[in-house]
Amino acid sequence: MIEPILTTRDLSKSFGGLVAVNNVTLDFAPGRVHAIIGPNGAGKTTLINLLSGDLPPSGGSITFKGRNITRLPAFEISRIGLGRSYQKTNIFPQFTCFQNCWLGAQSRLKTSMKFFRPAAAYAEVHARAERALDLCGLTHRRDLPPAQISHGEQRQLEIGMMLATEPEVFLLDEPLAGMGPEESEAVVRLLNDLARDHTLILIEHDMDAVFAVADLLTVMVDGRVLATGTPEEIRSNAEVQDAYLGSGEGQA
Amino acid sequence: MTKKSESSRRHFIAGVAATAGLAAAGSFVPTRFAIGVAAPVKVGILLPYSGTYAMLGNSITNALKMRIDQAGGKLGGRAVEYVALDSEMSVPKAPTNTNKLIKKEKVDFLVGPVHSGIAAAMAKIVGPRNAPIMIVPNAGHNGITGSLCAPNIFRTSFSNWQPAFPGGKVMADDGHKTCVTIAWKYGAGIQMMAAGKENFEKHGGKVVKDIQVPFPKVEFQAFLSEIASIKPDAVFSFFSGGGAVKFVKDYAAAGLKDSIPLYGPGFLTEGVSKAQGAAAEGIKTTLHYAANLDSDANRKFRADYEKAYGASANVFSVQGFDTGSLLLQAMAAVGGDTGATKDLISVMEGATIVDSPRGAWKMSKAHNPIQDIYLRQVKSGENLVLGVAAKNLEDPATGCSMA
Amino acid sequence: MDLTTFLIQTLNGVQYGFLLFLVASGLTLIFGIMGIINLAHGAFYMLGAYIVYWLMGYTDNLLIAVLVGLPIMLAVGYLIERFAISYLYDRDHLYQVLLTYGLILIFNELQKIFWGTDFYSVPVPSVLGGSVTLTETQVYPVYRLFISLICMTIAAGMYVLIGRTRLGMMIRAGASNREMAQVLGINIGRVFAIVFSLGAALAAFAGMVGAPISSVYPGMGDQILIISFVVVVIGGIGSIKGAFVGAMLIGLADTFGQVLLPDFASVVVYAVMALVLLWRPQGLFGKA
Amino acid sequence: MSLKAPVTFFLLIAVAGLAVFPHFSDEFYLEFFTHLMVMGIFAMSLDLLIGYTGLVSFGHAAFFGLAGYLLAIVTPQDEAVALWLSLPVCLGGAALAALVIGWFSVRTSGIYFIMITLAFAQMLFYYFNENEALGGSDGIFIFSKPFVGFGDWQIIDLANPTTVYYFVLASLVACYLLLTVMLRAPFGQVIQAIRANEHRTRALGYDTQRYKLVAFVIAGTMAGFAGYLEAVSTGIVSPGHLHWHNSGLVMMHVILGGMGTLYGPILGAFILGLLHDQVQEVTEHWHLVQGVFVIFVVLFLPRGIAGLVGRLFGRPPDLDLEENRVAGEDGNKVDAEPNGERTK
Repeated sequence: MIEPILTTRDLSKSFGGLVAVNNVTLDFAPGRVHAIIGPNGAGKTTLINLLSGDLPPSGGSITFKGRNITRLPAFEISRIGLGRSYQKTNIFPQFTCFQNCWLGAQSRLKTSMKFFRPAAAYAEVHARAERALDLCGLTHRRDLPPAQISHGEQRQLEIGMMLATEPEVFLLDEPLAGMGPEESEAVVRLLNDLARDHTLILIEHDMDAVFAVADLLTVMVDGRVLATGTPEEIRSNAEVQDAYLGSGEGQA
Repeated sequence: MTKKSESSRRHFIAGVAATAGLAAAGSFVPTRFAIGVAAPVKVGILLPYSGTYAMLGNSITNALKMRIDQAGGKLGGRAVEYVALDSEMSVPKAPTNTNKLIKKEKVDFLVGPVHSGIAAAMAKIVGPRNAPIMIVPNAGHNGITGSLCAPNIFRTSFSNWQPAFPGGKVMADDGHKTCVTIAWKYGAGIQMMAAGKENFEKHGGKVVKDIQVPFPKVEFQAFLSEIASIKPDAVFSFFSGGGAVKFVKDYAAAGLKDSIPLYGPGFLTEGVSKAQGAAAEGIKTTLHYAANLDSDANRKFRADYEKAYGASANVFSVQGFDTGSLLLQAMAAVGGDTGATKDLISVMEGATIVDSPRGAWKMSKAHNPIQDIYLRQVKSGENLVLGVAAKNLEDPATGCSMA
Repeated sequence: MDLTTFLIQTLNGVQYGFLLFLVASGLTLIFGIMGIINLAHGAFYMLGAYIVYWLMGYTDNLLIAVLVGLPIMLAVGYLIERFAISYLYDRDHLYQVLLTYGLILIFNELQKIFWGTDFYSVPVPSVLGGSVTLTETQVYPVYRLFISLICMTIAAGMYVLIGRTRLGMMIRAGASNREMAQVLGINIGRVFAIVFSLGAALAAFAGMVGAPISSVYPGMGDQILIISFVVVVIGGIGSIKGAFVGAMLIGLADTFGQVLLPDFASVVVYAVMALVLLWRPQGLFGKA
Repeated sequence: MSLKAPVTFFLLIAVAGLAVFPHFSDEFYLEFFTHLMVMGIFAMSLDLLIGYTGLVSFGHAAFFGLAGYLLAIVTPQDEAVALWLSLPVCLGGAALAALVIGWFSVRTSGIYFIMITLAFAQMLFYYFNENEALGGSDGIFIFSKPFVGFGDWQIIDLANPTTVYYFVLASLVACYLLLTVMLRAPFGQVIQAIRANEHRTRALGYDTQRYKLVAFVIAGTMAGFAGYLEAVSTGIVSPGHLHWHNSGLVMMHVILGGMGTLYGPILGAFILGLLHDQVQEVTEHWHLVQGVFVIFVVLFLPRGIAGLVGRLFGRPPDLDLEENRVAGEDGNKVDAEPNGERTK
């Protein structure tokens, strides 16, 4: 077994009386695509929010490359190499696609407390942003504001911004949500490309896509981990069949 | 309020147009008012016409105009044009407003203000220029005719020291040994309380506590309880406007009025005694004016004012009225030549206002009235005179180089 | 400070707190439910005082004056909401700040035009004109106690209105999720108009019943405005309970601050507010 | 995010106009325009917060007044103090105050941010209002203008109104350029991103609190600079300079002029100032006119006068919170929620 890059131990999050994530203990291996599936309300997005620092956990711990990052704020987590994309498109509406990626790319400067040299003069940022834009397939939309591109393209831009931050671990919250089949296909290709030298943690409802890209699957129900295993193991797991695949397949 | 001078508007627009490059520079003729004796005398007025102290501004302006109208509406034979600006009681706006009157409207006289911070700002601009002549119709800050005094700055009202100082003796004469002073923590409050205290202690009294209320707070309950627990023989107090109304009413409502008599400079009940109602009855104050002063000048003034503006005259209108008298005297003496600043100043310096509703007074070397301070008492909502608390009282003018 | 003085000052603080709550309750209602920063609240307070003064010229009865005055202010509030505020719900707060600042300027001028610049007073109703003896020198006016009673009634009334009635249910639905409320068939526009008129009327009501002790003068609204914002923010925006606790806190802090720290008297309340916000950035009872 | 050609052209004309203005102006308008340019700097500094970072500060006058008071404090009664000495002290003081106030304030957002900045400004206001040693509510004089020069050699004479005018004009241009450069630099990109979507900016790896704090300090320092210039040109500073009415006034300049543009606030200061100048002489009901004007602009020109200019040039303004939301049903509102709290 390879040393996991990201681990959670007894990770919990409750909102008032509602326990959204309940004692989740998971290991995420480097270089793998690890998908988290489960019915709506299973706590998948909350888990991602805990990993990305968007929400503080109520209990348990998160370790990234041996470092305890449980209480780190979101921006620190991003800076050490965990990037995330959002389920609901979360971009900068008044900037162009390129500028959106630019902001992601600029965040990798040691600091942006730079007041005089024009941002445009930072060649490495420029290159990173262009690369991200290219990777997510939006070069042809470079100078359009998000309002003028399709919904699927906005989803691609969402991923592009994350790419621009050049993370080691990608936290992807339903990257395919609301995409047409062609766009989906392109994004799945992109995910497969990324998977070659990155760690991907993925929430997705599109089961075909999940089985096409994931190395490992974790099934969550009611905030708990029901099972973790390879796609085959999960497919044949009776409990999963019962709790999820059997009843709630219609999600995708 | 103001009549806009056409020529200066044109001046401004021309300036802008030239700036925008729309008008050839050569087509612009710089305006220099050719003030012949026939041109009207410009009187610039900077007083509050909005907010809490608007009543003061209106009273002063009304009476000033009334006085000049009564004398035929002319100053030294020339018609008068008033340029009145709302000071908004704002010190930050004071430099611009003052500059506007002096440099844009090019007024010959500057009348104002009520607020002593604004007075200081005006004096700062007017003083070094030695022009125009500025007449302060209210603001009582000691410094205006003290450390800030200047040849071209006159005051027709009072210094904070004046109406407060005799109050100390009044309390001592009434047999009080201890007293608490209470006033807003700002220039006028502090200076008046200090003056009252000075004289009270000179006559054997003792100020046991000096309460300073944050300005312009009007919630007095905690202080009243404090006074009740100290139980002094008397309370010496200064508030004005809405604060005065509320303080006097709260003082009575707290049951203190009968056990601990209230004294103060007359502003405590001046112009607001009707609103204070029964709560003000019997309060003794000292001021340079009282409604029922027994003189023809006062009776006529009150009747005229009531007739013209449908309101009772008060000390502020008296100050405005006397400002008018001073202008009339000075302009008559120089035959309407507003350019004769030196002569105007020397006339004003030596001026005695004989027919003032407050009784005759004369200008001190520091340019502040030397005047009688009356002891008054509120009866049926009127400030009625009991006697003279100090005869021909002159401000010490501390720090004034002219005195 | 001996015990008697302490108790009396506590009474003063609590009583001042009640006065503050009376003004702040309408503010927090508008603030919390509609998300509108209403700087004109002080102007409504002032209008209430002037209207009562004006009506007292026709009837010597404060109760009648208040009963006639309130519908006027409800109407004023309704019209302002319909013709100005309702365009701002989707806008940033600063537009609301600015628009209601404009309203202050207009109302202050209208006050000057209609009622002049003089100081007026409204007599305390004779039934409530008495006083309670506290110490041998100090008595306490019954009318002030009466105001405290009114405040408690208002607090209870608002609690019931928001928590127990159908209108309250609609108001809460509208506050928490406007789209959802609309889907449920609640006419949000009308609910907001009602809330705003209620808030305006509450401010005016505070000015009306407060008039006998505050007296009536230009600029009176500006003085009360900022302090009521402090109360609302300390309590947590939109929380009636918070406004109540905040008002008490400020009433007491201000009273004791003046007595114990006279040199910093006016800074105390703002320091309290800053401390509370540091501890709980959303106020004492605000939702995070 | 960059200047468009027509605006640049317009600005050059305006600067040229201002540069030749003293030649045609009378004394009053010379000093009045000096004041308006100072207000322009003040408004621009607030716009850095409101229009670019999305921080609605309602206590900006605190820094304006504080710097003025500091100048009054360091200026002895009978001799001039060097500009090289007094300016850093005043700016440093304003910056320090902004650092402290900002450190507390940027933790809150929405209405709470508005109110906490107001609370701090009120504290400073009352401090000066009741400090009799500093003139209390009347304010305090600055007796001699700062000395600009070395030894006995005076470079420029700040006692001369025309000199002050040009000094302020140069300062205005310098502040404008400084902000323009800053907004194009990485720092400027980040604060504009914060205004657009703070949550996302944080998720991208920016410590948004720190950027907001730095923006607050820069804005506070620049407001202090404006206050310094005002104190130099008028020679007086009072608690009124720190009053919330002054904070409200400068906010009005920003919004009426058009936030999110640097020239908008300057335009706002000039238009409102000149309107006041003209209306004041026709009627005593200036406040009524002002109130109606404000409401009109809020209701009908939400992007201010600069927005109107932008519309005339047929282009949408660079930043817009209202209309450019992401299309589509999943469009994420980045604007403040009705209850004023942004997504944490």
